[in-house]
Amino acid sequence: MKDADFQLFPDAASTVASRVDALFWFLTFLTMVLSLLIAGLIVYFSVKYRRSSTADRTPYRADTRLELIWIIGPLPILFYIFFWSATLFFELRRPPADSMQVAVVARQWMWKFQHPSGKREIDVLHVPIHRPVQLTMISQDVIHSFYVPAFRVKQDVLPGRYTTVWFEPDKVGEYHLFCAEYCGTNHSRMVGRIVVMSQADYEAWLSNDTGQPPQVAGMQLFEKFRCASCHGSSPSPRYAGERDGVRGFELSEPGIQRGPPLAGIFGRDIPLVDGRTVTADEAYLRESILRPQAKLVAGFPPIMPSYEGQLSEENILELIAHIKSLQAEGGTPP
Amino acid sequence: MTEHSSPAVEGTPHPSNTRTYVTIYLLLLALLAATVGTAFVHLGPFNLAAALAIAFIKGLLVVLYFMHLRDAPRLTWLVAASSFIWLAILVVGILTDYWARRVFGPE
Amino acid sequence: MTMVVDEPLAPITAPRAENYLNVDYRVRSWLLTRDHKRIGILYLFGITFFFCIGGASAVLFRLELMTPEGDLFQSETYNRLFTLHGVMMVFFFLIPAIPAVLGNFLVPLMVGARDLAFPLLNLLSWYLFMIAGIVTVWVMLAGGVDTGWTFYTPYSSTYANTYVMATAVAIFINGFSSILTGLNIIVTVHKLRAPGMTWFRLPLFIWSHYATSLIFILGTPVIAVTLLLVALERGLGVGIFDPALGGDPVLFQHLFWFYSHPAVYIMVLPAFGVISELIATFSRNRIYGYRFIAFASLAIAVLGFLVWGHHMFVSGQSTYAGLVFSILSLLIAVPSAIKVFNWTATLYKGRLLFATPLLYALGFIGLFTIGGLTGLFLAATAVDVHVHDTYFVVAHFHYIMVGGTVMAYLGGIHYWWPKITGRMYAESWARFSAILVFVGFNLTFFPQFVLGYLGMPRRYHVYAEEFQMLNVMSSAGASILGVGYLFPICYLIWSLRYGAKAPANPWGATGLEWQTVSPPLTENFAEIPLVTGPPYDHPESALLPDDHE
Amino acid sequence: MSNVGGHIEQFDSPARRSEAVMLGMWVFLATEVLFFGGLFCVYGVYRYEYHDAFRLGSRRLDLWLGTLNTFVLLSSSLTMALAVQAAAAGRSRRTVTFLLATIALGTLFLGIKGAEYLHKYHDGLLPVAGAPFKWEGPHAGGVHLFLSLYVGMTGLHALHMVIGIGLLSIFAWLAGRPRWWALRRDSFDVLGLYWHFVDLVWIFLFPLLYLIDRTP
Repeated sequence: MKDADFQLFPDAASTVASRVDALFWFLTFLTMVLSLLIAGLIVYFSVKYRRSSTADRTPYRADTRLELIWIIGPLPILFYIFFWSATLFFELRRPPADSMQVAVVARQWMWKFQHPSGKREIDVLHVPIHRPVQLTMISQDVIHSFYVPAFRVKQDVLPGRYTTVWFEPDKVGEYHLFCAEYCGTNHSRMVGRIVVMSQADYEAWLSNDTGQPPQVAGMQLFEKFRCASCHGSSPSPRYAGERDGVRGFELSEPGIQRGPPLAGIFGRDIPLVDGRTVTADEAYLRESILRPQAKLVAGFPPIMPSYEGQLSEENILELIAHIKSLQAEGGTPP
Repeated sequence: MTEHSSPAVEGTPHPSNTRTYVTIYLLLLALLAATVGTAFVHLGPFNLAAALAIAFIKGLLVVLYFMHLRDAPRLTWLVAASSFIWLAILVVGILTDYWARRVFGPE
Repeated sequence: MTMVVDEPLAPITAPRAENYLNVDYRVRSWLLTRDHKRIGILYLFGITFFFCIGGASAVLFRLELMTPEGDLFQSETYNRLFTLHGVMMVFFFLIPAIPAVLGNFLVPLMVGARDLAFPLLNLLSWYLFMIAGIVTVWVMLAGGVDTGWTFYTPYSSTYANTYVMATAVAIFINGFSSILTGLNIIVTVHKLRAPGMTWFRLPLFIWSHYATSLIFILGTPVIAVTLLLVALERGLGVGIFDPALGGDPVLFQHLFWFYSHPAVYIMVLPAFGVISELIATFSRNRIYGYRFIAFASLAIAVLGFLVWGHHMFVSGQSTYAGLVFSILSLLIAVPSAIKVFNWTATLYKGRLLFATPLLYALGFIGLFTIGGLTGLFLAATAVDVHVHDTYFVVAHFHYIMVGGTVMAYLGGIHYWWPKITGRMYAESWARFSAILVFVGFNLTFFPQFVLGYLGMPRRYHVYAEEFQMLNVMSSAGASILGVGYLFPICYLIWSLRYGAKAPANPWGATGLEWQTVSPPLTENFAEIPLVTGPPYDHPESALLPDDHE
Repeated sequence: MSNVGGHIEQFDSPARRSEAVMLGMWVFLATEVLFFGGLFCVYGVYRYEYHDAFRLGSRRLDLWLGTLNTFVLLSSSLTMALAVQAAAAGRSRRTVTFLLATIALGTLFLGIKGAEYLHKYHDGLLPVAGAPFKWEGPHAGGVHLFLSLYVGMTGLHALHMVIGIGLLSIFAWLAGRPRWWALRRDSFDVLGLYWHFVDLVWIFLFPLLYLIDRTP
């Protein structure tokens, strides 16, 4: 966000920006060509066939071949645009596996970020250059939309459900962050900055870190709510396959294991009571904390109370960070 | 209130006589019993299919006989059919999003 | 339904008064009229009034946007202004304008009928429209609504503390006004065509209004029930879209856009009908590809219902559903392309007379081409991620709505003014204002394309400094456009008193409405005409009729 | 509406007028199909998302009151059809008796529906503002949504019933007057279409709301 000098085209500061611009310029070129063609024909016909002119007007019949040309003609161009855009859209929607995880909580008229190191920021996000960053976002009230024009990325932030967006900055600098979905009185003031720094500067900036990593805060919450009393701490659960029609886990210490063991559960396929399996991603973990009976794990009694109202969105994100970290000590990562 | 009869209004054909209406009515009651009955039998996903099928048959009976679609011009058939087709576009169009979210995950 | 009580089918005995305007001057005769022509004029007053309110709010916030800081209004006021602009323009001008004013007046005349199928329902439609409009104006005066014309939940249902419910009820009532207009047009075109008027002899104005009426009938109820659910959630606490209960705000968007995208085709299809008439008349040529344009209207009406998901590429809709909507949205460009190419082909070997209606029509074709093609940017998912909810989208739909529908509406008003009022308008003033509108429009909205790609979001009261220059250009253009719209109101009213008497067919046009006197008799035709030849049968047309006509 | 502005008869025969009136009514019913369709679509999405909650919520509805109501409404459809037939045959007294029977059955339906709402209110399962919503079991959010949909859909249907009963009463009163009787009999067909449509909506509402899963 340089000083307010006048520009006609946004800076491109992420790996995907230049490719989106390429598709944009192709469409602009297509629009210009067709508009000039139509406008040119109109001007030419207007001059040539004005009422007072004596141009040649021998009668002629409509030629259906011409009609077929402008019905069938556009189709290949449209499909070409579709496939070009679809491949780009897939890339925009698939975050790389090794991307830096940042948690985002949006609420009426501010953005709250939390780095993997636990450092919290409001309305400003510092990120290192040439490192993919994945944002897991949720809203505490209405729909907002995380929009960084310079990175050509945008994703609505919904209440009640995680949405993700990713980008990999490739130019150092400060870039606008806007809220793009109308969210009330100060919608236009819910803006911020994304500061892209070199790797060294980013480490230096992080070093005077005051916050504690989310998994540590998560572990404190895990103990405060005595989750271990049901979920136990048995490390590596092995998937026991079918047994008397119910698929479940082999339990290392029978008896205390009233809830499914959480070590190594993140990203694994969980068999449910009604026979479906679901992957234990952030959305499933969040839903199971707030509405435990929604998707019951096979082989375990539905006795978990709901923690709705007792945990803020930040707490839930910390608990999930803790559950993800469990798998690091316990079993092999998925 | 004196009973005054005058010639039937031509242009609104009414071939169905009372006996047809009563038989359709009894058929509808039978289907009502059927739909309530199938609700007690555990058929898994087919419960919904059965309930909708029976309801569709009952609906068809009401529309064809009670609403005289049977002897109405083809244009009326088109109007009735297109309303249900658009309802299907709405329901199927929206459910594809929810189905795709479940099958292909959050991305 | 309304129970119709009227006297037996009395033969016409008394000698008819001269025309539908001077047959009766009492206010009662206007407020209780069943004459489709008078109802069209009643709608003209309502439409113009609501357009002025929408336009005034636009001028106000264009003034505000001259500066990056929000220094003219507070944010609350700014949000109410752009919501008022959206609601007034979409629901009380663009959707009813051409179908209710020109459509009501001309559909019976063009098909050769004495009146629409259900005159009483037509009057009820006008009353519902006025009640809904006045409730919305009362809401504006009482405190306004600040949710945007899209009413996205959970802001509209839970967090907004403005008059959302009253506005939702007003739009609900207005929905019935649209339904009644659509119902009237469909039944009239099916059941009241003159003898010999087959479907392929109908003017393309009728085809486009028939397609529009299909959307009225099949789309409007869905937004009625959606807004009813929002009103239920606000009023009775019956939580349907409430995220706390597990309700999905994206489901509201699905239901909203299922109607609201076909609604944009409700706004532009009647404009296509007007343009087909203008191009044919002022080039003294048959329409090139009459059947292709007719079926293109129906194709747009049907395909229009399959593409709504392109409004939700980044709103949490799944990627694969997004791609399905993307390809369908790209394909809907084909019927529009057919129309534009056929109109341009109609000019070939024509005898072009550059009266005001043709200026508006040619302006329409150029601007609609740009508007339509920028739609491809929004249908292409990758680019839409960047430009969604920015000024690029604002520019896109204003190119089609203002550059297209308003231009066609003005062209149509000028073209049929002699038939409606029996007076000719001042040609020189009209041409000047048409050019002024064209220039003002482009200066207002072309900078917004650039602003959009730069990343300025929609509905922003305060914006970053580097966007100021383009916003000032846009505001300057808006002032020219505003002035350009004032001219027609002046010289058209002036023509009512001082305009030259209009003959039955001032433009030498084909079509049944030009075969009766101007202004027409109350019963339209002395006796119902018999249609023999093909449509747009200009004797000096270089394009010969199709062989199977 | 007196003869203002010189009303012109635009149809060339009463038969053509009746055809137009019937086409107009069917087009109006298409809008009603999509009006209720919006609600059925919300039902479909939420049933797909919260299947267990819908199953639990559906079991708390009074099955036998619902079945009785469906029987009542089907019977009212029969009496309506016979009323329309009688009107077409020009027998005014028979028309009035069947219209009154339809009104009676319709009012009975609304009475049963009112009883159901009251019963739900006492159980604390009526999710309208002010009414306490008590649900201890699992899937509280989903059940709340189901019952909101139940109130929304049956409430809208009941509103259409009230409008229908109002129209039936007007027609029953008019059918008794000879002057009007000679004139407009296609209005009966229109009324019949409306009533049968309201019955058609209930035919789909009943299984979808009440019969999701009644296995013991």
